[in-house]
Amino acid sequence: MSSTGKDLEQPRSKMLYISREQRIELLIPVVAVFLALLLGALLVIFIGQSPIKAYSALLKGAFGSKRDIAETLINVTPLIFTGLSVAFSFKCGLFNIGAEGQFIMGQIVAAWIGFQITGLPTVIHMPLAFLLGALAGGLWAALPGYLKAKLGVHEVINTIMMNYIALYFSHYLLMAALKEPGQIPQTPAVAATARLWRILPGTRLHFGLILALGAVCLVYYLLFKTTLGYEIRAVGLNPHAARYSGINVSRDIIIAMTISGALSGAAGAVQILGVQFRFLDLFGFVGYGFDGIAVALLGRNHPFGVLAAATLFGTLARGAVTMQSMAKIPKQIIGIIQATIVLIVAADEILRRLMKPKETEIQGSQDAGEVELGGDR
Amino acid sequence: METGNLADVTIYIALVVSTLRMATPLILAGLGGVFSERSGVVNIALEGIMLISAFMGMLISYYTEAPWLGVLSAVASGVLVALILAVACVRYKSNQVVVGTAINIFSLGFTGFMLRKVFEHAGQSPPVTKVADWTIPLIHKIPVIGPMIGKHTPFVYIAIVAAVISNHVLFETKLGLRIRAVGEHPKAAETVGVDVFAIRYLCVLLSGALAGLAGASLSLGFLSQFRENMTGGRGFIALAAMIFGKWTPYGTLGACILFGFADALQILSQTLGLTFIPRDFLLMAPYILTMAALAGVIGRSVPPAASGVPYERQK
Amino acid sequence: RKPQEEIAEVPQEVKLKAAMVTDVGGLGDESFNDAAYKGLKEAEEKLGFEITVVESKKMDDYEPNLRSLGDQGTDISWAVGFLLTDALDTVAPEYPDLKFGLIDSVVEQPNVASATFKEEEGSFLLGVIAAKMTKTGTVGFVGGMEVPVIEHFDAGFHAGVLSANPDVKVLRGYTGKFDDPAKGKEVALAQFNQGADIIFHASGACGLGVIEAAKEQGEGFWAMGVDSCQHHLAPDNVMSCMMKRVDVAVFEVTKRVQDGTFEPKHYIFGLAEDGVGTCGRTSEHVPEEVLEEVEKYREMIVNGEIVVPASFAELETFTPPSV
Amino acid sequence: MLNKAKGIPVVEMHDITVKFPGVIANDNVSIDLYPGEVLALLGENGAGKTTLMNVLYGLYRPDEGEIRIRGETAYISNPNDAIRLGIGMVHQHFMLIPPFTVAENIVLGVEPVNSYGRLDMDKAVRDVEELSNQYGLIVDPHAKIEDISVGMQQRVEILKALYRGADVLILDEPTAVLTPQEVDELAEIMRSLVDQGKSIIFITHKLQEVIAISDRVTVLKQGKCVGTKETQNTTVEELAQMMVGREVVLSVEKQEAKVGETVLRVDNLHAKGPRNLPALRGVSFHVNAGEIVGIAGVEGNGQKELVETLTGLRKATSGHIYVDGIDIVNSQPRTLIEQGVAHIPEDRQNRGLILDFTVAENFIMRNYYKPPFARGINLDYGTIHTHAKQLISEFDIRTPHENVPVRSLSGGNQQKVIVARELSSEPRLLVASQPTRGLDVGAIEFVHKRLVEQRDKGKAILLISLELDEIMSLSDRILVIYEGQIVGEMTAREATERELGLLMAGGRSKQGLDAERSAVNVQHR
Ligand SMILES: Nc1ncnc2c1ncn2[C@@H]1O[C@H](COP(=O)(O)OP(=O)(O)OP(=O)(O)O)[C@@H](O)[C@H]1O
Ligand SMILES: Nc1ncnc2c1ncn2[C@@H]1O[C@H](COP(=O)(O)OP(=O)(O)OP(=O)(O)O)[C@@H](O)[C@H]1O
Ligand SMILES: [Mg+2]
Ligand SMILES: [Mg+2]
Repeated sequence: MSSTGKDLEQPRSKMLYISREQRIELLIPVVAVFLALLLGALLVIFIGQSPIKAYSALLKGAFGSKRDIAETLINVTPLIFTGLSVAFSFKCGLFNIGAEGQFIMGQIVAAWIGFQITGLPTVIHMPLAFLLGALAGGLWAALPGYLKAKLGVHEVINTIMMNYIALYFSHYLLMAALKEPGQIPQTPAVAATARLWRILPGTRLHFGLILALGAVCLVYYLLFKTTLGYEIRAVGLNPHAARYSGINVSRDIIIAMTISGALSGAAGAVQILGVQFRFLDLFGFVGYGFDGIAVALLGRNHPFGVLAAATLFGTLARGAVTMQSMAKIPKQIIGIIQATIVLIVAADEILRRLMKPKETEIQGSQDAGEVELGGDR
Repeated sequence: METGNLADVTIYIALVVSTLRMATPLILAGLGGVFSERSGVVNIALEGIMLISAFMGMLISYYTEAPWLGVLSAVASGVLVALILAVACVRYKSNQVVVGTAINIFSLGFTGFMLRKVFEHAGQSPPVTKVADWTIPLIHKIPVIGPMIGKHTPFVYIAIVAAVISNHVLFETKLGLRIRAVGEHPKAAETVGVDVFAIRYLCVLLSGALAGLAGASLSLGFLSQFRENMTGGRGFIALAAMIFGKWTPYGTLGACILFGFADALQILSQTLGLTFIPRDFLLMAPYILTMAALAGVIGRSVPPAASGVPYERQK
Repeated sequence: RKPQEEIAEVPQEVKLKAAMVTDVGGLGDESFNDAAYKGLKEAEEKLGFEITVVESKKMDDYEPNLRSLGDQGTDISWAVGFLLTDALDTVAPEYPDLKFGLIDSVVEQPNVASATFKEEEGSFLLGVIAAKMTKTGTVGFVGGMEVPVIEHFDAGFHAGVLSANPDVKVLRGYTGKFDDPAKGKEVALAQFNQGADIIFHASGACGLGVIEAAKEQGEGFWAMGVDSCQHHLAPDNVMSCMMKRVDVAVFEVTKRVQDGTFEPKHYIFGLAEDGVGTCGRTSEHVPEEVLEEVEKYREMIVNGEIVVPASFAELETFTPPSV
Repeated sequence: MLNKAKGIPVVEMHDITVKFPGVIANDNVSIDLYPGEVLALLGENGAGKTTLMNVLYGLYRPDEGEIRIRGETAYISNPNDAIRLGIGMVHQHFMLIPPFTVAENIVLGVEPVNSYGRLDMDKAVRDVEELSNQYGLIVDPHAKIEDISVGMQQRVEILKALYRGADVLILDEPTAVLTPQEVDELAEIMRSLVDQGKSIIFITHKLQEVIAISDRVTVLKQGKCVGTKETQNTTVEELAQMMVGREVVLSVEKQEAKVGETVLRVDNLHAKGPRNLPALRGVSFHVNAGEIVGIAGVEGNGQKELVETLTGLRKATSGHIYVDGIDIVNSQPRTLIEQGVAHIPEDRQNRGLILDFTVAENFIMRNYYKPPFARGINLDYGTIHTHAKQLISEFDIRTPHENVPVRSLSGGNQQKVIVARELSSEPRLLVASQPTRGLDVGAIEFVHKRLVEQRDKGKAILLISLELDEIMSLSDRILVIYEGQIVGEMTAREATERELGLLMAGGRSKQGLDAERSAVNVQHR
């Protein structure tokens, strides 16, 4: 991408050189988080609580102990998947609002494979349940992809519709076929052989995190290092030119939606196989899919950006729990903080203007900035 | 359980009435979407704006016991939230979907937070005064038609009238011509002296006002209280209806009515005990029907060319 | 963490802690979460507990939320709702010195008390009232989603109607949600339109819409509330409510933690235990003779003469008793 | 039409300076325009012509300089100011709204309303018709822009300016997209406008037109004013020299063609065009290795459909296309690429390039999936960059490096990227559609040389162009297309402009054409 160009433009000594532009780029999320936390603090004061207590609870909850960190990462894991999912579709010029429904399908299928099949060794059963869960999400997204590619029906409508269909369909499947006997609307627990390995003793942290990180690398590789990624980005930027290039645009739209859906399905699968171990009836949307939209956009639809944004969102979500239990702060404040961060990062133009000195100063101050930074190293 | 009598005309009256009721918030929000997108700004924040407006409308009605004042403040708060979208996306050229998503997240947090702060109660507000139903003189006395359209919450009529006015504005006035021009080719519009930014601001704010009405229709029209997340995805459905309706007011109206009808039919089928279809499939029906209609009949819909693209003045 | 005996010795200085984790419905669900909160509140006011509520946003929050309470040495933590069954089963053994309570489901652990309710028994009585009170010969039931718990209400209510007057027709509708009052209202209006004049709901916050619908239809149209007393929402149009005393269960068990009489038991709250039943304001709209009839049924249920069906399957084979 | 400087100039631009980040687009440029004259503005791509005119029209605000209109200092900060001062502009890239009708486009911004405040489209249509008759600019007020020819769009643009009462008209490269006939018509229109007291600033890259149409000419080079000449007293060669700063070879030099075997054979091809109407009606011809076959024709006679059918972008309804004897009709674009069919599309920004991809990525658009650029599913960025650097230097593409997005290149350089890509693929057959549209003379010379070079290497080249000059100077054989049929074929040597023009018009006289046009007009009343 064009960032490599910037690097080439500035051959520098061994010092890590960051241009003023890039520094502003990096600073924006930091400032956004800071301002959002400030707003959160004001709200905490507004309800008559101590912001210091609130935020120390947040920090303690998110990073206070090995287990807290593990819980934070558990929160981050599905967000990485759904964030990647939405980002991937965006790269192909598609807006997958249906991550939520694909997530549900991933959950129910992973749970089903997990409990239905027994006697398989872990090395087969676990990947099988995970992959089929992902596949279910993929197929759920493939339909709107197909309708877009072949009939031109806007994917936004169909993915919205299919969220609701997934909600009721999962309920139907559960009640009609998959429910465990008893009063609780849930499937039987998945077999031990289908569960994701715990990767940090004494915590729930599971192999799904590794899978998510793998997915980040895989999506990066796929998008930027392969011919398929080239095609998908081409279709996303200019479908006419893509067709002229001999790219099968319809096919790529279906593929991109399927991969996007599979990533959301994978999110559902890891939640079942790593955390919940069974599908519990959903009484409404879980929210990972919708959060995925924010994560993708906050991460500028780049896999590594998604990773960072998911980490931020997951940390805040985890912190919200301890803020409630330790500092009695309502969970809604975290929503407000998250929204503020997204808003400020999106409206970065405003910050950019505030942070940029007047044009005449740029030249002089840039050199000064370099020296300063060089000295630090 | 026996099946109801399908020859009974009251069933059809009920169906129409129920359809109109359920379509109303969708129509209002959908029209908001039409204006915004016609001017080139994607408004995915409809859901959030509705929610905040539903809350503010309830709050003012709670304090003043004047429901119409509540409606007014719902509209005002809709405009205010839309202003955030407008400033960020028109003035500062931010990504419209991102800002819209942020507003949606914010609205859930904000209303939940305020509910607890103001009423020290989670979940829902206490009941407030809602706007009284309107009875249309003469018409409500006509048999069959009267019961169908003669008496409703004012929002039903407002929604229909809003659709008619929107269509007029968009296709028969010079403002409408300019709005559509700005949404298709802002630079061309600017070269003939149309103020692209002013039009976009206007449309986004109008979109906020309409979404605000949609929110008020929920908390002050159909119900008389605010409930957390009471919009329940209606903003997204409205967005879908707008696309379904090919970005036209009447198209959107039709799509919303179709959606409301499918939902009403679903509820009626349950009530009549038509249980040969699993209930979950009945619940899915409106969504499946929408998809089928799109795939089978409507097909391709092309958004305004500049929708979603921030406009930049050259120098 | 202090062993429990130690705390019992110094009740004045160190406040006992009680807390609850909601299910995804959260506070304000107009159902068990709210009722549990009420019980907890009572424990704060009457018993001096320090209370905390942790609302769960997602299913996978249950475990960490319970742990977070455990880590703070909460003396009794309530897991509210059957969805938390697995989570509690996992977490409770990690804190053997602390106590836990579970609503609407059962976990067998040495430090867990479970409370379940016979919703069908209370619903039965409302069915009797509805059958006796209807002027149109048609009553309705509005459920949230078709899950076993809601089936208890549905089947119980139906059986009650059948027993009191087999000629009364029962309409049935589900909203498919628990949190959309507008949907609840629409389903209720459809039933009113089809001739129902009394509608019993078990649909969480959708029920707000059911009550709104009755209020809007005006005199002669009734809603029946659920879980807690919902009369205040529309005093003239709420006939009765099916009380599910989650608050009582929470309060009583929490009290036992203070008394030191906590037992890791499975408490079943039915009519006999006053864990379910009609609300106190039922007599405002229901005449004496009907209440007497209801009382008769109550006694038959309590002494086992009537076994109230708790599912559609049981309803099929249910034969209305002759009074 | 010798309009010597008379009275005060209607427009004076003094020492205008416009800076863009990194570029000084106008550096102390001064021009003036007298009433009733045509001033030509000449300069290479990127010389600053459009920028200067955008300043005059209020789209850009200059960093320095002064504008006077009819002797009075004017502050033009937006197009409304310019319109009020009687300035109208026809933009290089048309500023028309495709789904709107002609009338809607013309009245946008100054819409007539009736007493109820309702848009009065009937009046708009009447106004447009009136105006169109007054100036002889024939348009169909009810037609949608997306359905009409570029020539008519051009007239709509001029009417737009006139409708606003412009008496100073800026025409930015108005002839770039017109057929010779249309250019003639435009010249006539311009003359009649001038006769009616309008003044015109006219930007073009075609020196012949400057000589034919203008009274005076101002030449810009790299943002600076090189000089102003009376058209009378200058020559094409001198202007070219002023513009480019070196001698330019204006005619194409080429050897006799060494014709090889047939590469492309088109047999009775039928295809549909816009609104599902037949656009190709039995086209048959062939192109041999080592020759350039030009297709002449007025825009909208099936050229676009022919090119698209030949390159797999449009389905043929019947007929055959053989490349090296293999029938490839209705194959996917990829199959044709594999068959060695290269394609320079007419719409470079929408089809030929992915503007947000880097230059390097654009170079591999049509063969990214094959070695050496791909190994299995992996892209080999090392090779891709080397390849890009090589093409950039070989084709003299002006770009800082290969990793900038193509969007940031000038139009001429964007076109060079396409040409470089298509020629470097070593095709059997090259379909070149409008390969030099909008390029300056230097760039045109370059592209022409490359095409001839390819021909001499034994490639078959099919050239589609609206510019007769280009067709006549490059082609070995010329075909004329009219209403979806090949109506004439001749060798370049026997072809005359007159004869070609006649065939392009369907073999009918000009009067016949005009009659037909007004018939179209009547149809819609
Ligand atoms: N909006 C802009 N931002 C930055 N640079 C610009 C912009 N517009 C024009 N330029 C630069 O200004 C210079 C002059 O451009 P201009 O469009 O005026 O050229 P031109 O003479 O019209 O060329 P052409 O013949 O290609 O139309 C070019 O170097 C161009 O890159
Ligand atoms: N926003 C912009 N930022 C930077 N450069 C720009 C911008 N807009 C236009 N330019 C530059 O302005 C120049 C002329 O732009 P214009 O749109 O007139 O291109 P063009 O006429 O198609 O070019 P050509 O005449 O060479 O075919 C180009 O060099 C282009 O790169
Ligand atoms: Mg130009
Ligand atoms: Mg140009």
